[in-house]
Amino acid sequence: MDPLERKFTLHVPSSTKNLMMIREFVSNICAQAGLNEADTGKVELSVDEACANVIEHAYSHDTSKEVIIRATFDNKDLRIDVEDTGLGFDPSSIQQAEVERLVAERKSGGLGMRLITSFMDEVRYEFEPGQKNVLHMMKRISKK
Amino acid sequence: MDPLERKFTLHVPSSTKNLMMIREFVSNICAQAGLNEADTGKVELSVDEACANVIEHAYSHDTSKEVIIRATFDNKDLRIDVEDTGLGFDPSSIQQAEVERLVAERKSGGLGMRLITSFMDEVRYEFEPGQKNVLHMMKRISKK
Amino acid sequence: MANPFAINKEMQDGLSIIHLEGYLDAHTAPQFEAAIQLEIDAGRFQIIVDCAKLTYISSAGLGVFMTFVEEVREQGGDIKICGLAPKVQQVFEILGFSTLYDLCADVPACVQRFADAPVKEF
Amino acid sequence: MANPFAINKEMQDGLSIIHLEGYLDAHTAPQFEAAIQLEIDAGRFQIIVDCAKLTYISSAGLGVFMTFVEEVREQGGDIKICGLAPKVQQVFEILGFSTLYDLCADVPACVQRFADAPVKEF
Ligand SMILES: Nc1ncnc2c1ncn2[C@@H]1O[C@H](COP(=O)(O)OP(=O)(O)O)[C@@H](O)[C@H]1O
Ligand SMILES: Nc1ncnc2c1ncn2[C@@H]1O[C@H](COP(=O)(O)OP(=O)(O)O)[C@@H](O)[C@H]1O
Repeated sequence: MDPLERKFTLHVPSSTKNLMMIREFVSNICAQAGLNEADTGKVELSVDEACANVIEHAYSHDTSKEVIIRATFDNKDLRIDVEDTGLGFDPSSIQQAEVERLVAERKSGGLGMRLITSFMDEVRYEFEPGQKNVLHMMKRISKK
Repeated sequence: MDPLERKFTLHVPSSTKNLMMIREFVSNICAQAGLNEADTGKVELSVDEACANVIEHAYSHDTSKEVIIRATFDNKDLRIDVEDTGLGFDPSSIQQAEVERLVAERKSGGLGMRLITSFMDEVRYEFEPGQKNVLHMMKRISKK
Repeated sequence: MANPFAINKEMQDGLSIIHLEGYLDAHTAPQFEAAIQLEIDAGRFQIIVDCAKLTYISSAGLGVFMTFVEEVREQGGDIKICGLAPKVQQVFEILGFSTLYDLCADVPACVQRFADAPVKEF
Repeated sequence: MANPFAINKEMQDGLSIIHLEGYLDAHTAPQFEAAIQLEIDAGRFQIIVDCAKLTYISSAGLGVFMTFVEEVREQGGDIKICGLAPKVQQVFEILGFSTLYDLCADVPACVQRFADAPVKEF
């Protein structure tokens, strides 16, 4: 392992109860990676959204399933992967509806992925339905 | 998996920097397990001591190594295991010196295991030097 | 452990004021949803959501605002929001919520806004 | 993130007062150790450690008290401790530190204790 690279992994049952602990895990890592407060907030929220999606969409709140979060950083980038073994989804099929339209249709969804892509510097989704789906997120570490 | 059993795992680089994040991980789990504040403090401290020992004694502050903490609980017990792949130690060989003697000898060590055994309801150490050493700790969940 | 979530409600001159505190995420959003539903079921459509003590919001929390806003506006009411901390405000803005909702400084400003523009026009 | 660690020092009538704040664990104990070492190197052996804002202590922090107490006592000084929160106090007691150290309510009580018994007898 690159001496400057640090690896962290968290496995928790698939329940929204664990979102707070996931955010604390992320914020500790951001602090160590040297992210400023604003960027820490963005990464925390992005990981929360990714994990909430796994809990809801991949596992339909089945708490016997596990959400896995992997983080690494060096002095340039912080990378966080959120992993599930659910059916996955095709990100290109997600409509980027206007918030106005969602409101008119009384839909509340579709905001999470938008926040993630706004807040992270790179977002990539790899899926093998039923095997392993991973949302890769990267944030550059800007010098404070 | 028993529907009432919850499993959590945390892997972090072997550095004292991560003790705070380990304590936050533990305190979140204690809250979910329904431990009261006093017992939460005891479990937090015990896991901190166990991990500080791994960082110092098993890995001599080599941050490329990993500390692994596994926790499970049901409605009776909370179990936390701290795992390392260092050389291990023979717990029966640890002298239970009086604090007065340690002070007279200007030694500062030997307190951690004492705190763990005072604060947890069960402590068991399994070692296979260089392979896998696990300190198993159990706290009964007393109704608040 | 970090600040959990709490909801407090009060009435003021026929307006429902809902004070949020702590973390509004996918875990706590259902509580917030139930609180708003209660107002609507009671026929109270003028709702102020005071976020002064809200330290965190994720899309699940924002979704609650989206779910109900059309319904209350059809009834001549509105959901007006105040007290957003900068970190929370940023999330509202990224998603375009600042054009969809009246975001006010504090509760009195929301009360005034209800007097001036009962339903937000956009 | 939770409250980190801070040390503040002041002098009062020749006594060194070290205020600890936040978390004293294996990560932060070396800072505390360095602070005490500084006093000893300067020939100041009457040390009050004020733990009023200390929220957590592990054995690494307790070890610092143990490392230095004999040395300062040999020099006619002492380390006296005050302001322990119940959770922190419990750790001191389990390890028998309450017979080894003067644990006082607050800084004035430590000052008084230095007047009455410069070195703890036990
Ligand atoms: N981990 C996942 N597994 C399966 N489907 C997912 C996953 N993450 C996102 N999705 C799909 O992408 C859609 C958009 O996600 P998002 O923007 O977060 O909005 P929301 O979760 O509110 O619907 C979801 O409705 C879901 O269909
Ligand atoms: N994970 C571990 N690997 C190797 N040795 C250990 C480990 N944990 C504890 N030990 C041994 O047990 C001794 C007692 O530990 P402890 O009571 O925590 O005191 P301290 O760590 O301050 O010496 C240590 O000094 C060390 O020799």
